[in-house]
Amino acid sequence: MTNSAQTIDPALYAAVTDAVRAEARKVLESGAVAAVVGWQAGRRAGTAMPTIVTDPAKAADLIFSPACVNNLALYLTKAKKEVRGKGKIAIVAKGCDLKALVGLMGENQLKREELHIIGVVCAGVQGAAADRSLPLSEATIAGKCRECTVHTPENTDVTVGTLTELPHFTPTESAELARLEAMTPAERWSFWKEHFSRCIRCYACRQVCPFCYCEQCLCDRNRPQAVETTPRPAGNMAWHIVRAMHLAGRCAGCAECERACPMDIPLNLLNRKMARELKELYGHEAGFKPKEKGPLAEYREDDDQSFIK
Amino acid sequence: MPKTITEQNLRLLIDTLVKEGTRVVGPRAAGTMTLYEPLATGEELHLGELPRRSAKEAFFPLCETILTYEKDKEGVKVSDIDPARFPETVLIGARPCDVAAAPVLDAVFSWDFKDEFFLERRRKTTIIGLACTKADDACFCTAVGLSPSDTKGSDLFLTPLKDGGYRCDVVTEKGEALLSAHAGLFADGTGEPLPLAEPTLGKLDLEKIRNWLDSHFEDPLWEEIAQRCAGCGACAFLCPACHCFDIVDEGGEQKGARRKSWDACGFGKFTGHASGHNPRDVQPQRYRNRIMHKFKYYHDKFGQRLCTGCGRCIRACPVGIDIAAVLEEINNK
Amino acid sequence: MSRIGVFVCHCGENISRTVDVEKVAAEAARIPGVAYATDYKYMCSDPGQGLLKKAVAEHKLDGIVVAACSPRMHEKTFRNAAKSAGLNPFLCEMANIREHCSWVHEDREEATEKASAIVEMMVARVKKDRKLVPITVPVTKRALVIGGGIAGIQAALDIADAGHRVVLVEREPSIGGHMAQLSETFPTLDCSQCIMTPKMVDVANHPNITLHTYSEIEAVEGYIGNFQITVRKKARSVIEEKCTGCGVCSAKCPQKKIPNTFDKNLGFRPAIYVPFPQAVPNTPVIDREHCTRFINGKCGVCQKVCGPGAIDYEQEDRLIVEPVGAIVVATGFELYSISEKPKGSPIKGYGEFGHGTIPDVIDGLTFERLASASGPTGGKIIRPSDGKEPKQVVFVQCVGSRAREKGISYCSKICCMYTAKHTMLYKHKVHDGQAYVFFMDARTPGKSYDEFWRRAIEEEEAVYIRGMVSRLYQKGDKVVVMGSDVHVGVQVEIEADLVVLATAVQPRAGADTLAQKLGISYDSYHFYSEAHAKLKPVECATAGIYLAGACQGPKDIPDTVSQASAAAAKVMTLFARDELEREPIVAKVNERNCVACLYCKKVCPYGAVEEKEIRDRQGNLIRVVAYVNPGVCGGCGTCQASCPSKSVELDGYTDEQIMAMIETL
Amino acid sequence: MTPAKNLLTYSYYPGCSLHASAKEYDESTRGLFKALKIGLQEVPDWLCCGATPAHNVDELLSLSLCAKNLALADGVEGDLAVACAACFSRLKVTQHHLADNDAKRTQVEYAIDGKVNLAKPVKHLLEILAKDFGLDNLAAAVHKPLSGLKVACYYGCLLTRPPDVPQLDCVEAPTIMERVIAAAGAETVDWSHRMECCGANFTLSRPGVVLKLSGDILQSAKRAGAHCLMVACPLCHGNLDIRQKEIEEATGERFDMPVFYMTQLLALAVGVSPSKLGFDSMIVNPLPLLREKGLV
Amino acid sequence: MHAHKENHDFEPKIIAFVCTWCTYAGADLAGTSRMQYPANTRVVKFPCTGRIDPVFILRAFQKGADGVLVSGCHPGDCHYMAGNFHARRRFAAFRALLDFIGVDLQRLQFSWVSAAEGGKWVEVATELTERVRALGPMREFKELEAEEQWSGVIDTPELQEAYNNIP
Repeated sequence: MTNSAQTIDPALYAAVTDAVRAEARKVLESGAVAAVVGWQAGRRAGTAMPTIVTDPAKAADLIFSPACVNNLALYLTKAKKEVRGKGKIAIVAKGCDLKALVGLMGENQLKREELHIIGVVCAGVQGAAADRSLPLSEATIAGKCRECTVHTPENTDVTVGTLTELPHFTPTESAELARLEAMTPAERWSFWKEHFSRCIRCYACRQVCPFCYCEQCLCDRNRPQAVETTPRPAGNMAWHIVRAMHLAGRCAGCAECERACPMDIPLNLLNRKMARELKELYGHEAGFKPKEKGPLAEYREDDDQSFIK
Repeated sequence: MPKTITEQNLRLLIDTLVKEGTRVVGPRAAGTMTLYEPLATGEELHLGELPRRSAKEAFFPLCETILTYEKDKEGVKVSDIDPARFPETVLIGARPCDVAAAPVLDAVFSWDFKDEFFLERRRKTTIIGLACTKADDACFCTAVGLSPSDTKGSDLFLTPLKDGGYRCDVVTEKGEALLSAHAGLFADGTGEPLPLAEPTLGKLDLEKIRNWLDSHFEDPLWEEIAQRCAGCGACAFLCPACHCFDIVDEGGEQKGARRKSWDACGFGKFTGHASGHNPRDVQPQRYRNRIMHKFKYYHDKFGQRLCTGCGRCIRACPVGIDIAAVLEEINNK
Repeated sequence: MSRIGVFVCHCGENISRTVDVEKVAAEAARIPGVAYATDYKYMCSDPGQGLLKKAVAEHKLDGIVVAACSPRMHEKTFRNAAKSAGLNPFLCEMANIREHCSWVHEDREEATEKASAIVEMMVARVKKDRKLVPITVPVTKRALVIGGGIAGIQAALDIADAGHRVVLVEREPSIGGHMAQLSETFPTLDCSQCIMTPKMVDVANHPNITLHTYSEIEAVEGYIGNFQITVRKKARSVIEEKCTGCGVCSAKCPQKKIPNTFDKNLGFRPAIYVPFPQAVPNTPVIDREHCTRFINGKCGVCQKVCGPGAIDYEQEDRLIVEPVGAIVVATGFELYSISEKPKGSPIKGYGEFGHGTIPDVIDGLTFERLASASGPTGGKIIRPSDGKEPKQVVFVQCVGSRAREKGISYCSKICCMYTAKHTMLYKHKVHDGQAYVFFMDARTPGKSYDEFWRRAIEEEEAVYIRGMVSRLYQKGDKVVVMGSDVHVGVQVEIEADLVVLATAVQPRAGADTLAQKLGISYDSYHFYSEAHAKLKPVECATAGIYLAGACQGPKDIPDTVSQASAAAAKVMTLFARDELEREPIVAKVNERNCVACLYCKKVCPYGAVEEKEIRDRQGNLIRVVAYVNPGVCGGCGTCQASCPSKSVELDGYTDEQIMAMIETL
Repeated sequence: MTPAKNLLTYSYYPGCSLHASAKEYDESTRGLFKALKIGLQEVPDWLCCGATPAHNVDELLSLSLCAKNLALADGVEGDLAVACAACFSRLKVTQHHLADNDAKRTQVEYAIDGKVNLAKPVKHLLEILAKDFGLDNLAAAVHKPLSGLKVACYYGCLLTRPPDVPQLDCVEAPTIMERVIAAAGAETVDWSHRMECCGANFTLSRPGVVLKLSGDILQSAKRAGAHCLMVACPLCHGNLDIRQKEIEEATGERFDMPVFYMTQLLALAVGVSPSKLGFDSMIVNPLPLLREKGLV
Repeated sequence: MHAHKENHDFEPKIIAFVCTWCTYAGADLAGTSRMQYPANTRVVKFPCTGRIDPVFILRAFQKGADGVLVSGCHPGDCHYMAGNFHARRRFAAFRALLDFIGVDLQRLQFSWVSAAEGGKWVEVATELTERVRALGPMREFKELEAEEQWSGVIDTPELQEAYNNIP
């Protein structure tokens, strides 16, 4: 059932765009920051891509639209040395992106004072297979946005945009999670086996992840080889298990891995599962405050050990 | 004489080939997408959309074993893979943008070193191309000198007809042989073809682009475009023309295999030296190499370009890098 | 190709009974990289070890697997043998085919097969072993002792007597601690000050001891053998070097009505004072909070009367940096106060005892001052409210202690004994007085302790009532004690003249802050944690730091002195060598790959991980990486398992070694 | 700042005593709250809380009685105001007990055939006055300060105990009553027996015990110089007021110590007519004292 | 207990990752006490459970383990104070992940075995061996190991044999 009331008004994004441009121009002109990381329109209609603006005149290129899917926190990690070298940086961040920034601060990768965060109020972004010519609706909105709790980012330097009442969206991801959990282990195994067999090890999932900032990925090592690098089913399975484990307790849920995957592997299900597990076990939720320690770097003497004989 | 084949007979052709022991690879529904995969029956042929991965896999596998080894007290026993065991393959329903890459790749694999792994598979593959009637905003084959009905690389070429079925043109002798072996499934005639796809990007002056590249190894453009590049291999792995590969030994001290698998110039470690030095240290340098290789170096050496305008890299790029836009920008300089 | 030697031990018949050792050796010989394999009846015997050494030379072995008993048994033996054969000892591994195989399986075929598999696994490991060299850390042979109570004094004297320099830091103006406040000590009733003050003088006169009183630890850096400590010497307003300790200043000070904290506020002292007559050093200090000069500038008597001109009103705190190699923490205890509910404390307080508002309800230490011959009353037992001699005194044990509902669940250990002592001291001074004791249990383990307690009851006529006190309230000039006698099953009400509460022993306020500076751990009550409850009772988990006395848990004097001497012995052991040598099983950071997410630092139980800045030759910061201090690393490897990029690696247990073992499955 | 009309509204559980022997507690509570413009709506169809015998006899019954009352109170707006210390204690204990005992909770919910609301805040009047309404507001509402009246505030056993349950004030040395009545201008005395038991449980079975316990309380208050006692519990009131004569006979000491409910004194201070405060139903006649202090 | 060799169709491979201070010593104690248990377990010694990387567990399954045992000191007994506490969380998370991937958790056992618990070591090792024996071989990872991407498949006898050799 779709009608006009159940779409998100594009005007919301237009207003944010104007405000982002003004703020970007302001901080660049004043010299408060050396660069602004934001989004600009792509060649194709209804697409956008990350951009790094250093010239105040180029601030007008910045946009915010449902196509601004990228988590720009990526550009502030050590993986992107070129960007970090520019100086103090302003970043345009959706609520979900902000959680990654917070996580990176907790992991000693970013300092709050080195950032100027331009928070954008976000009603959602488009899903992978969405018809880009349509406004956001049940049919086109991304899975993660259906269950978003951070439409308005907090603890930013400035937050632009006003949230209007949003349509209710069916949560697809938690439904899928529940479906998988209801399966037998054997069924789950074949589910993942099918997906992982398609993996081509392009590492888009790793490269877009704000938390995969390691200089040397464990999985690229060969002495010893922890994970086979060739895209055979065995190595693929190991890679995705190791990836999910390494993100457990750190992943802030931006779902970029899943979006970036050219093979449509539902990677965020793994991340969500781990996040939920850690929340249930240790009350931890990633991305809300820069914690000194993550759930797997701390412990309580009375932690659950019902699984240990 | 022109031939036609009905939809039903096309599928019957697949069934027949499979029964004969031929590996038939064609577009097949795979989860949320279409992929070139071995077909078990003609029913599985799924021609509705461009497969997510290119057809190069049919002769340039994602990963293949090139030798296996086992060690005992006497020494290491190495077993080579005999290319003679590669299966006879018919690649069916492949788009012109995929098929056109095959002869381009032949050049590099048969240049100073003859790569028998590639060449033997190519020899054993018969390609039935399929004209394209649908394009999206990422398609740009016409801009790089190809067309939705280009038969380059095909052995047989199918053109969808208005009233269903396909016209089948013979392009090579290999194609002729396949057709005559199954002549009963084809009929004489031409039929009225469906209108061809019309990619929107205008024609590019590839020679101008090459010249610009020649003189702009250092240019701010590279950083401007590629500072956003995340350094994954999605573009290269989906590209019909990218052909870099890596060779690794996997397994333990006792036994294991040497394997060859796709590699991508976007990876940070792609040019990593054992010393730790990396001549392409940052992403813009890597992206520059990608463009240079496709539109200059390869052309300089082999007179061909490593891009068929399939648009896969544009669709798949997680950070929205659009090679067509890059070419357009250079073209307009 | 490696050249591994495999030596399969029969262990008499212990192994060979169930394992076909010849077959195991033969199979081992077939493993690629094994250059020599043999079996022998007793590998650990001299001839066995000789065989091994000979084989190393003859076959140019570069790794050894001894398939025998548990490495816990003989790893040292064989590594030493390997060492004497010229091989790095860490290239020798043991395959445990006895405890883990021949002794637990009876089927010969199965056991043999398993033994071969174990050998294969260890051969794989040895191939990935690296030569390791024991780590040496230079040792500064100078100790810091924090706290000048009996524990600190004892530790300092022991270390100093052994010929090492000691820096003793005390927060108060004088050393002596609680023991200087006590009247007589159980179970011998000898005078506390009589046995304490000579030790204090020894400290003052010891050429190896540098004493900093009225000082606190400001900062601690470094690690075992190499600490840098900063001491804050608080402004005393008296120049120590000039002061002769004549005492004229105190005598002439016009401000004389300041409650004397040393005497538990029972008496008064002037603004310039030494806490007690036998103080060490005998140098006064000006209590700036109460001194008229500091309040309104309208005095200066002490400066005028001071002959040597030792008074310095302008004196400021000084920071002194001392390099030391070991630290003894002896910060002692304080008594739980019922006077108010401590803020933020889990302790709920004693509202039913009037929250300290009843003047004739005092704690044990106050009673000590009352009973002390050098105390404010000259040893006469009188009550604080009206100075009358109390004829009925009620002692209440376990106030705060063993009271989960009040937030403290532990036993304070010393109260049973000192309460028994109090009843005696009381009876000795007030012959017609009656002492009552409310107690839960009498805990008197210790030499002559139970006898002492029995004496309090049987000879000194203390009435022990087993039960708790529910309420204390003032009724006229009496304090009514409402309690229960659980033996008889009745409620008891006593109208007492004085009530003495044996309040809980707690760590000193600020114990947590000091622990954080030292990097040592503490429990929920802020008692310092020893490294192992049984086997390392004086060591902290942080290497080079040792514990003495009640800062680690409630203790009486003999236990405190024993622990202090033990801590001193540990320090001397450390100082016995010029360099500290330790097993090289420590973590190392691959600085090239480390991205400084510092997960290693977060999980390290030893605080061995630091941030290290990598700079270019111009001094520009290039990047920050983690650094594991090999002197501090305990070798657990938790860092490596937590490191996402495996940029930190535990020597002796590298991923390569482990993976190679798994490969053999 | 005077709260606007209906700023505070409570559901109200009077309990059996307040409908019988402690009618004046009920009347003065309503009078006081009306004067302070605090809404009070009685829980319809409430049951006995079971105090004090039920929990000694049948735990399930005692929990179920209170659970049922909590369920009934759920239907009435506002936190649940309770006057009687015993009712307050039972309701709090029930919530506390069921909160971490799912099995028991299931049993109880089966027994009352409904859900029990463990989240509904149960508040004693003291809490409402001291915390919700505020002592400053209370002081501002006083027309007739109780100047010169020396009051011994008597808590009894139940207001603050058991530890962790009522969370009203410090368990063993509370001051909430003193603070509340001081806001009305009275003087309070420091005395020893504020928290001692009056013997309520034995009031019928072993009156001798009551005479001793309540006698100690009266003596202590007298010793401290109090003119009167102030209580928050109908059972304590019963022992201290009704049995005062008997105690005097037993001890031979004359007390003449009126025993007020806290709300009586407060209502008097905020200007409620003395005729509506049930002073005539008290055994120890308070009027001479009140007259002497110029309060009536 | 296992005085006679029983004839089993399938002998599972069990790998045990243990800490040196508690469980390794506990297993030693089982030996010195001459307790008997199935011979399927291979012990890999670590300084502490804190050192045990979940990757090792994964790797063990990949390399042919049918069951994996991870065992260390009881909480509070860690020689390194807190290694086992960290390990406990790490394994709780990893276990949940494996379960979600579809690995049968009956093949993965965690335990605390102290240096004094030789009997418990025997019990744990026996129980896991018998349980895995009943479950049969860990086919999932073994199959995966032998699988190729379709494009790399050649019908070689070696590969066919490797596949057939999965027990």
